[in-house]
Amino acid sequence: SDNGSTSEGRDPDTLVVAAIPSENSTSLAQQYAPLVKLLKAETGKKVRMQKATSYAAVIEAQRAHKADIALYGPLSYVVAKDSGVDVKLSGALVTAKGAKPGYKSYGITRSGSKDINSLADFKGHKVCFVDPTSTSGYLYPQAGLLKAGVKAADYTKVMAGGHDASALSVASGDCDAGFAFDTMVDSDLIKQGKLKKGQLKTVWKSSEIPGSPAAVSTDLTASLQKKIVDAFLTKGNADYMESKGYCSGDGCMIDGNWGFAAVKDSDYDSVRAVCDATKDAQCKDGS
Amino acid sequence: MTAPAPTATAATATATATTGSPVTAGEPVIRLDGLTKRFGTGADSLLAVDDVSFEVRPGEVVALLGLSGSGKSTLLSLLDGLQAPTSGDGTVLGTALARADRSELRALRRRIGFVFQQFHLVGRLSVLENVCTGALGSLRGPRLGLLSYPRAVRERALDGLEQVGLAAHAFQRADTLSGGQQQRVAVARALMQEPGLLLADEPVASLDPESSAQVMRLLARVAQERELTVLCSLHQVDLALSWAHRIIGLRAGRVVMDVATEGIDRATVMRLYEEVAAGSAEGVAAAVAVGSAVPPRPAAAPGSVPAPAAASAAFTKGD
Amino acid sequence: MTAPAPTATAATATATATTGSPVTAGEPVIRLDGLTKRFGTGADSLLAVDDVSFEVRPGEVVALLGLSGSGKSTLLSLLDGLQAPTSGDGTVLGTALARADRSELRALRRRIGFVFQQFHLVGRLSVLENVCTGALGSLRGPRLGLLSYPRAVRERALDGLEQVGLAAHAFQRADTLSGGQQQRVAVARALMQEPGLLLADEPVASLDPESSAQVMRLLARVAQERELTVLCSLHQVDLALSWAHRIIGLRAGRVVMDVATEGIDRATVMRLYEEVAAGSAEGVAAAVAVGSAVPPRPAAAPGSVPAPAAASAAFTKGD
Amino acid sequence: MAGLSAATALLLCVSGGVWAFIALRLNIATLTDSADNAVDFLSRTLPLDFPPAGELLSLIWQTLAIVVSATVLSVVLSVPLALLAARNTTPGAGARLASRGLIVLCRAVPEVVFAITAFRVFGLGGMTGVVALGVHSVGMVGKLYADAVEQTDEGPRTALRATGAGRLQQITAAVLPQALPSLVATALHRLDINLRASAVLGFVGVNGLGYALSTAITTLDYQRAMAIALVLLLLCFVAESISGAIRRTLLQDVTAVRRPRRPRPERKGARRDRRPGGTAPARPSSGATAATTAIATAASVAHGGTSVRRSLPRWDARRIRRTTWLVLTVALVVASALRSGLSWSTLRRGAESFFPTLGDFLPPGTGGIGDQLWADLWVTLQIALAGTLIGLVLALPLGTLAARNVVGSPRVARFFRTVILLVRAIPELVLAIVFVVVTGLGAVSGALALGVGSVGLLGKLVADSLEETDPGPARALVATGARRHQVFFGSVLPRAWPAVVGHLLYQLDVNLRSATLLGIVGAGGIGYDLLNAARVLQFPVVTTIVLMVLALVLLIEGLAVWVRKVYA
Ligand SMILES: Nc1ncnc2c1ncn2[C@@H]1O[C@H](COP(=O)(O)OP(=O)(O)OP(=O)(O)O)[C@@H](O)[C@H]1O
Ligand SMILES: Nc1ncnc2c1ncn2[C@@H]1O[C@H](COP(=O)(O)OP(=O)(O)OP(=O)(O)O)[C@@H](O)[C@H]1O
Ligand SMILES: [Mg+2]
Ligand SMILES: [Mg+2]
Ligand SMILES: O=P([O-])([O-])[O-]
Repeated sequence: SDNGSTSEGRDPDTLVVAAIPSENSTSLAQQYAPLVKLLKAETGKKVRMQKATSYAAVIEAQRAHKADIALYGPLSYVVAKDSGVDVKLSGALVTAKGAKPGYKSYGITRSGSKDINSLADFKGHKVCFVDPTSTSGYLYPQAGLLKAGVKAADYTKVMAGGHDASALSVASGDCDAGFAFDTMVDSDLIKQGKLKKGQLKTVWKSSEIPGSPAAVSTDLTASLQKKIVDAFLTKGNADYMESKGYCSGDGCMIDGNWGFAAVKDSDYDSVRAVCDATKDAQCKDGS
Repeated sequence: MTAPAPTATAATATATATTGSPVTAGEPVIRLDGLTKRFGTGADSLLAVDDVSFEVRPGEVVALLGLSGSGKSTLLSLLDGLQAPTSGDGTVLGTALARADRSELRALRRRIGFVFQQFHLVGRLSVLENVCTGALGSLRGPRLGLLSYPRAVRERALDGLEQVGLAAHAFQRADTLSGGQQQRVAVARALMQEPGLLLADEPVASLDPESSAQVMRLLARVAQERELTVLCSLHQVDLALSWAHRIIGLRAGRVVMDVATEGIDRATVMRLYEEVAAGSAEGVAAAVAVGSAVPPRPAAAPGSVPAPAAASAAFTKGD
Repeated sequence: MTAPAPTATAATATATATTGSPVTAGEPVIRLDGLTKRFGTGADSLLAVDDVSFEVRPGEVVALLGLSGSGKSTLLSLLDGLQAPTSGDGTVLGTALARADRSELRALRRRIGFVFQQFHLVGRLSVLENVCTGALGSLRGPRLGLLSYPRAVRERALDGLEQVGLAAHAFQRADTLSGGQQQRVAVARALMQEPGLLLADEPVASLDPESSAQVMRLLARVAQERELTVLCSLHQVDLALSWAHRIIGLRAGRVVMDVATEGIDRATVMRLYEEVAAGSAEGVAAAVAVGSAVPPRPAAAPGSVPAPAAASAAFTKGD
Repeated sequence: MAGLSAATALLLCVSGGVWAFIALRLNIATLTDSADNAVDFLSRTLPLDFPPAGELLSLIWQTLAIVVSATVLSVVLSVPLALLAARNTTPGAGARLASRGLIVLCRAVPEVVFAITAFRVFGLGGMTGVVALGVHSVGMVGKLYADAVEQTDEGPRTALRATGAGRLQQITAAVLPQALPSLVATALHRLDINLRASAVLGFVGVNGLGYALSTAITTLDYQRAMAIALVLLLLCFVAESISGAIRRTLLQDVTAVRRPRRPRPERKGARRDRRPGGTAPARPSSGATAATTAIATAASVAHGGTSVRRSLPRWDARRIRRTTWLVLTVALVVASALRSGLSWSTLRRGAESFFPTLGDFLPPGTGGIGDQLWADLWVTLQIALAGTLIGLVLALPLGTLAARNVVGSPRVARFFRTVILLVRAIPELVLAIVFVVVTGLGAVSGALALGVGSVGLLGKLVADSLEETDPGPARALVATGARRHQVFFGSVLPRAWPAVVGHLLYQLDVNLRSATLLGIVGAGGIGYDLLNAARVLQFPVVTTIVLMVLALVLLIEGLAVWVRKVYA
């Protein structure tokens, strides 16, 4: 993708789109095919979709100019941006038309546990997190706990490895309390039959976590950047793509979302603030 | 190193060994009926054992002679059920080779001692443990390490090693032994079984004359004491003549000679090795004729093993 | 199977072999000076070769005799630089064993044929390819597969196989051969090198008398034709007496006998194997005295190998 | 005939690799172009940043405890499975097929999936980690054990068969002692693989070295990552040198030739008098006394010089050393088992929830992406073939140079062993990122990462199997004056050939399964689908993917078994 560089910037024949599918999507079906068709039509370039699960790989690929557009989590964007990768936001995913991009982290415990009713009550208990790279499963909860006056030394920290594992561990009693993102608790596990409705109670909800952004490399030519941003913001949604015949019905959802909405870099300051509050390793700039 | 153990009495020039072991008149220990083993198929196939039929009575000590590649090793391994015959059958210690199932074969092998031409020691184990493995057939359960064998077994193994002059090497790794030492360990292992029949494949090939005689004396003594039947392939004609009751000669897988050692002369036996091209087929045939009737052993006609110090004179028979 | 190849002339009762191979007066081929090999350390250590010093002249055919475990194999492998001596030194074909570096040792080995007691064939390769590997030292580059050897080498290997009576088995896998057949392949492989010195470790142990004689005749003939020096460990005293110029006797790693075969009688040599306990030390000492001077071979006193068909009479020397 | 078709099959595999190499547009030019990106990336790993000593030590011990327990578990499960699976020890074709299948299944299911499953069975904790790592390890350990058992010399076993010993007796007395060095080496090798694989423990709530490593990488903290990698490397060195020491004592005499050392000055003492002057090549002809002395020596040596008759070896230095090692090992294993949280209650809980959990994975489903799965399987195969070809080209020479019996100079061999070990110690993810930085996200970086990664495993396996060949025939060729490479091709390689081919096919199978790595760097492939399906709790899809991979792995395994049989 790094052919065709000029003084104004790169103008590659093939656009490489790197995506880290989010964990709260429920479908495995072709999540990005309509988007690829859209980008192809709007930029006139070939488009290659590369799905990965490593934040690090995607960020380093962007840094080395081997990826032109990235779809990843809010934290990844912040880390990439703040560690000096030349990217700019071109939108963030929203679940429905007009919705505000974002999701929440839940603090949970078993319905039966009478003594845990707030984050402050997590003190002295075994607490399940997801993993240290998770925004909703670790970073925001850390900030929440600190705000509630609970220090790291006050509870036993357990990394459950996944949002499901964290929620299920709380349900089974392996942990007294824990964290997971909203839909995992509200619907995903219940649909799976792994949790009964009302088995867990939610004792804390985080502030809104900004939605998963799309970021475009700023070393591309200005006109190409503009084409891409326009495509995301005005046409990158289920309604438009269905009307163009790129897809139909649920197949038009992008990784479980309706489409993109505009966001500013400052929308992610909340993530930065949380990072500042927790001073956590994952917020470091990686160099 | 390894001077012969003091148990062997080399002082007497000709130590009598199988003397006075009468062949009992019971059921034959071995009875072969057209036993045949073919390797490979088609044009390239090779008849290693070809329509062999003979009987061996209890207590008989038989030497198996023949040119290199004449099928001695193959025949012995057929008798122990280690290879399946291509056709024909044989009965060994009452077990029909071709019909026996796995557990019958195992029970049979437990009663047969076998000394391999290539020794087949477990190189990484100590000499003593190698000898102990000979007792496995009579022990229950798997064994791992010398300590896992009952003390009695270890003691018996040590006795065996002493008899073959290797007590001093008991804890040496088997693969660091000299060729002849390994061969003697293999003999000691086979005797650990306290077998009723001993099949030995050139058990003294790698041994000097003294050690050979010592091993053969040992085998002869055990044969006599325990009414053991022995079938042993050999390359030393003189040893065979002095030690065995009977000689069976193989050629290209066929039995071409079957004679009592009593009264036969060396030259006759040597004809077994004569070149085919030399037109000596009749010679061999004549020899076969000599042996055509299995000789009922006269009680007083034992083989004797020449002691090493004896000069060529010792190669004449008698004691 | 494997009737001896027609090249061998067994019809003559006593095929002359080393006849008329005078020992040249040049530099000794082997000169050992206190060569010693100790295995292990501390109390359990074992002196396998103990302060051995002797010389072998070009063209000499020497038999190495000794009890099992007396250090014959170890001595031979020291001479080929396959093991490093613990102390002492030796010069073989002009190369000082203890000082030679890797490439010098390799150059030395290229000129020495070695027949291993355990044959050491590459079991998965064909017989012919095993023989061909003997020529590797004189070829450049690696070889993989029979076809990678020059045609001339393959032809020569086939000739070698014919000489040991195994031409018919050329394409059989080496590990399916009988014991004696494998041993003969090992001999053929060593001769492929066209060596100046042949070290053979019991090269006929697994062979019947006919095949033994055939192999020894072959070695003797090659020795004579190519002015080859031969040092060969043996267990057959008669063969040694009839075939070698000189006998070196080992006991517990020490040279205790060094005699010319000319004029020595069997009984004297047999004392080498006598039990220590029997108080016969003087006998051996006497034998040692006999051999104290390295015998310059009289041109007319060759050893001869008895042909198989000959009866014991053949064991007398002469032709 | 069979030989010809086996050769054809192997040739097809290699051409497959070449084709995949071309199809993925792997070319050296693009590599060198972006090499400075890699250099730049690697420079960001400096200076190394180690965790505080106390934390580090507790990380090491925690990880070690679980990893040791897991490896022991895999050995305990693998020995019987391998004996059932090996051609020469199996009781029957049915048992052989079943145990081979089981071993392959353990291999086909990635640790992550075992972790996710074991979590549902045992809950969070060390025990789950032990089971996940241990059971997955059976896939490799069981296979290599079966190979090692097949590699043993049949002679000694036949000899025991001839004594009427039962099958199990033959195996313990003749087969296992022969295979022992290989069994120990494989276990230690797996131990260091598991050390690095312990990242998966993060999924079961256990913080360990592996997890700290993967966390460091995902947070772009390469300084910390490389520091931890270095710690892992040191642990691997320890494991490797222990395994090397064991191999040396157990294998003894592997080297064809010991280089003659300059003779040390003699200390003859008592015997000096026998050699007056010490110059003349004095034959012991100096008189009867000399001969008598010699013979007396013979006598005393022959009879051991001692009067005590013992049926067990003396407690000499060697035996004491061996016993000490044994006791220490047992102590470590017991301590590890305790530390890793082995308990009856977890076991009971496991027994109860095993089948319900299994139910989650059944029946297999496609989650509506059946077509995509097939396409991805194809991509995976392509990448695996290309990666294995790269591995072959790199690992064969490196592995050969690392075998002590091939190169002769122990120093050279040790150097190449170290190179192989270093490659093995580089975190796979770091390797992958390096190639992402060089070639971009996608199949190419995946194949390259796999190829270079292969050196660590394949190189070691090749070196080990070369070292394990019977030294006899090699000695015979050395004795002809053949050069080292001639000895190698003339004797060592023909003997080790079946094992080497087996290892090569095994590497293909490893690479196929390393597809999870490929998913991580965006190469696509079935591994990504597997991880993703597990992430979004679509377990029936996980089952389908595992079955697809299993089929492919079985195919390769079948090929390997057949080739080994043909070349046996
Ligand atoms: N690697 C080794 N480690 C320890 N001892 C050894 C080793 N190799 C040989 N020995 C011992 O050295 C002694 C001499 O062995 P060697 O093989 O040289 O005997 P040999 O004369 O060839 O005997 P044979 O006629 O039985 O072949 C034997 O006692 C043997 O056990
Ligand atoms: N597995 C096999 N496959 C093919 N041929 C074989 C096999 N085993 C043995 N043979 C052949 O069968 C013939 C007989 O071999 P056997 O080992 O029985 O001979 P032998 O009489 O013991 O010879 P030796 O005295 O040399 O040990 C030989 O020609 C040998 O090459
Ligand atoms: Mg044989
Ligand atoms: Mg020897
Ligand atoms: O998707 P998360 O980063 O919130 O786990």
